[in-house]
Amino acid sequence: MKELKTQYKKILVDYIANQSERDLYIGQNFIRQLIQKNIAPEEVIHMHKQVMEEIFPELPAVSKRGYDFLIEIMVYFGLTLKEHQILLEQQEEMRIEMNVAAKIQSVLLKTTVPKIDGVDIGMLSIPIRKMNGDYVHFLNDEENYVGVAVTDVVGKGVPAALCMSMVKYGLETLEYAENNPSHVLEVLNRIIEKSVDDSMFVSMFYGRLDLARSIFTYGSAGHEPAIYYNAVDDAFYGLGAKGLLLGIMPEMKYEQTEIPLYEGDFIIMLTDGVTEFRYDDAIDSRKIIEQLALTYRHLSAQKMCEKLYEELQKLQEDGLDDDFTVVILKK
Amino acid sequence: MKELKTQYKKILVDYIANQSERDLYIGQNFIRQLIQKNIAPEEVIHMHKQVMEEIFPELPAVSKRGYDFLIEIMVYFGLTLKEHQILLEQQEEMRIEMNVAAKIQSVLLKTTVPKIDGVDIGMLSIPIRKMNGDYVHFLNDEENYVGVAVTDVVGKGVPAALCMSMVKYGLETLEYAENNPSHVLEVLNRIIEKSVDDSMFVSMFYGRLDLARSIFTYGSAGHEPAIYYNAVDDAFYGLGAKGLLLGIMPEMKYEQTEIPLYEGDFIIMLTDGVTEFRYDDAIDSRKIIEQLALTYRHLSAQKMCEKLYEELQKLQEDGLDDDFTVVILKK
Amino acid sequence: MKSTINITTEWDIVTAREIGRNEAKRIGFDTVNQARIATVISELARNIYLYASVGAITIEKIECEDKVGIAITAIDEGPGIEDVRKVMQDGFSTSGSIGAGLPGVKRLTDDIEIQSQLEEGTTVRVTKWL
Amino acid sequence: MKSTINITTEWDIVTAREIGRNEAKRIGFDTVNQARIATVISELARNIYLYASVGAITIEKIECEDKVGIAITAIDEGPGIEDVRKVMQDGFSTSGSIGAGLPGVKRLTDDIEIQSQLEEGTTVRVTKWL
Ligand SMILES: [Mn+2]
Ligand SMILES: [Mn+2]
Ligand SMILES: [Mn+2]
Ligand SMILES: [Mn+2]
Repeated sequence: MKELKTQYKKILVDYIANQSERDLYIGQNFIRQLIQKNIAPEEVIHMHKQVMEEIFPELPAVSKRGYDFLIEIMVYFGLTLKEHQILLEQQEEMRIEMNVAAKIQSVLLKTTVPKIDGVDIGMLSIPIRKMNGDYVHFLNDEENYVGVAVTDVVGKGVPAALCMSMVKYGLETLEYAENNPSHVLEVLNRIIEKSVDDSMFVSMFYGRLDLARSIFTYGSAGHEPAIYYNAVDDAFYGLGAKGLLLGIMPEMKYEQTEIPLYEGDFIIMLTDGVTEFRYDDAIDSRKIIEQLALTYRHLSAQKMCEKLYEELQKLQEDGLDDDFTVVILKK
Repeated sequence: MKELKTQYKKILVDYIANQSERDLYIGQNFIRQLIQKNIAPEEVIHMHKQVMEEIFPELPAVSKRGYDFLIEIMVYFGLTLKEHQILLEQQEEMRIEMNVAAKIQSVLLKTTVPKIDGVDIGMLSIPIRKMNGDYVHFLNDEENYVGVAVTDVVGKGVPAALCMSMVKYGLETLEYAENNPSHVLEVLNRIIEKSVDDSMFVSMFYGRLDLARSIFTYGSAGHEPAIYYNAVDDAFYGLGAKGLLLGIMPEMKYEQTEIPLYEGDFIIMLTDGVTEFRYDDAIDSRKIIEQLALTYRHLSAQKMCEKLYEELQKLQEDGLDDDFTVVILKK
Repeated sequence: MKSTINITTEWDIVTAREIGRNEAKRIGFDTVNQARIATVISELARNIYLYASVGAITIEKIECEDKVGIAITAIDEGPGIEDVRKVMQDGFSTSGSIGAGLPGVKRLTDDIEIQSQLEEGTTVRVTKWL
Repeated sequence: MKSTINITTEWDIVTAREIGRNEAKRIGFDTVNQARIATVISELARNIYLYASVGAITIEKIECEDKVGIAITAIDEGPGIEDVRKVMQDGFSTSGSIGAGLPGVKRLTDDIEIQSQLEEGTTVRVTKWL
């Protein structure tokens, strides 16, 4: 502390003599170091008073008393600053905790893409932050059906990640891949409405492919419409539905629709992180995705997903700002 | 700000005239209010300077320059205080997030106690904080076997709670209740070692009751030994094992032991939160639990759990300081 | 020397501060630490004044081996603190209740001990070494 | 009036501060806010000095309807900021890199705009109204 006082005195004496900007600059740099050393403001005022008394012995009593008063009241600023130090440490701890949590979460929510004869499935899910707010779940019974749920939680952070564990848990209780999409959405809606916070909603697209009949049945709970390419028409169609997000109303009914899939057809299921990129307001982002899909449709479903991500990332000016998830099902 | 200056002037003038403790007390109360209004320390010094100039027109130039210097350097204290304000808001947000997370977690980790002919099972798990770091899981196939895992995660907060989701996930992949305890512990150990942070460990006691033969087989991974009451001997035995905590070494082997259960026997599985209470250093806490169990053994397993909790809570001076979990299996 | 000041009016808080500051000065604390000790007394005494009807502050010089310091004890028969651990957590707003200001008191001293029983009262003892 | 100061040495930082403080005074900012404006210039200029080889600070009076204020623009050809969002988060330690001090700059001003391109440079423009 004595050394600091000597330093302070030197700077203050220079300033009082010249009042130069240089001395103020040096003074600020010095105080920044003091703050890093956790020196409290009341200590700085005390130091200031002592230095003033040394360099100016005729300092009036009024001034001295003024400094004493300042020291006294600055104690409360000092207290707040100390609290700040502690909060910073806590924040750092939490950051470490979050890293661990994210790692566990990523294991818990790992998706395995099923390999099935006669249908090619690809998937890519890129989180924007540490924890992914999108989640893809496959239900399959090897022979007859394959079900795919693409979900996006509205909200972020730990609760959102845990909400996804809830979704996974709900889908697992369903067990069988032959469940109707409307049934799946209704069950999930009830689970989420009941057990998750009121502020937490999930959008879900659920599709089920009947492998023998090659019929795709789908339903949607407020989710971004899927993109369906019909090879015979050489045209794209949106697969949406009017259903509300999961978790809003306990007794929602969800509709389902069937489409037949033929050779060369494919379906792109995605989250809004894929379509909500800023590029050119005049051009519909879904049109761009369709264009890209056409360009790369000769590739495997997995490669198509990767190309889509790559190309869309290039179009993004400031990088993605939502979780990006795409699932492609190719006949 | 002008009103504040008038106030400040009044207090400061009084202090300079009398230097009484009363004025310092009033000054501190005043500054506390200023801090709540987010007034920065540089503003306080500025106010102080202005007041000094007003009440003492002959204030030397040296003093004035000293104040200017103080204002300049106090800007950095002010900055830190503003950052503090923001951190406090963030902390508040996180607290809300944690409440939501805890609620979801408690749904995800809900345990249902199976009802089985010929054996009475009771369970109680009381978390000390929002998220429970203990977890109980039952595996049962209705007819032949019932398995019970009692686990305690070393660590706290969100990662610990997520780690428990991991344990649940691992136990669910095992599916069948007839698995050997040593096998269960080995599988869980591998899952946790691989997918959870290095700093996260779990202790687990796993017991399996063969319903037809009435044989209880158990193994332990660094867990608090269970308490086994043998009615014929009218004596208690500890059921422990040497196994390391789950998550330390990838290829650990766990041993298992068999004991026959007869009419009147019971087994108390617990976490260290039950035994680690401070009461009287001379008396072993497990002895107290045994004593209580004897007193209440005429009750159902569930009632015994509740009585144990009630009585042990009374013995605790400062309340519990760990999650409290007890599972009782009565023949 | 050991002084005990009953806290019933706001002026008793001022008296306790004054006695504490003088004792701190005698022990050899500098201006800044005198101010901090007065602040600690203020916070403890205000808790008594605002939230407990009966209570007192005791100020004493303490010595331990080659160290000297000051100990301040606040005893009240107020409502008590339900969760001492929670009250001591930083960032928690405890204003408007008996535990208000205790995290600050902790930060200004070297050691703090709190005993509290609901509806019976609270004892807080802090020490600060020279 | 619009002044531009190239920042190559530490003394250029001082010059920029001085010009900024004088301009702030002319516009009518009080002592405290003059100090804050000098601090903002300091932080921006130090970033240029420490992490970018070429850069300048521009100071100008701004007027908008019936308001007056000061705008400070820092342009450099330094390494750029990888993640502007992260740099602006409070509580994150960004010391030792180009974004250091930006959260502080934000708190001392009314508005901040940051444009940055990796390996091309960064432009920060802040405004403060009287
Ligand atoms: Mn989302
Ligand atoms: Mn999204
Ligand atoms: Mn634990
Ligand atoms: Mn424990």
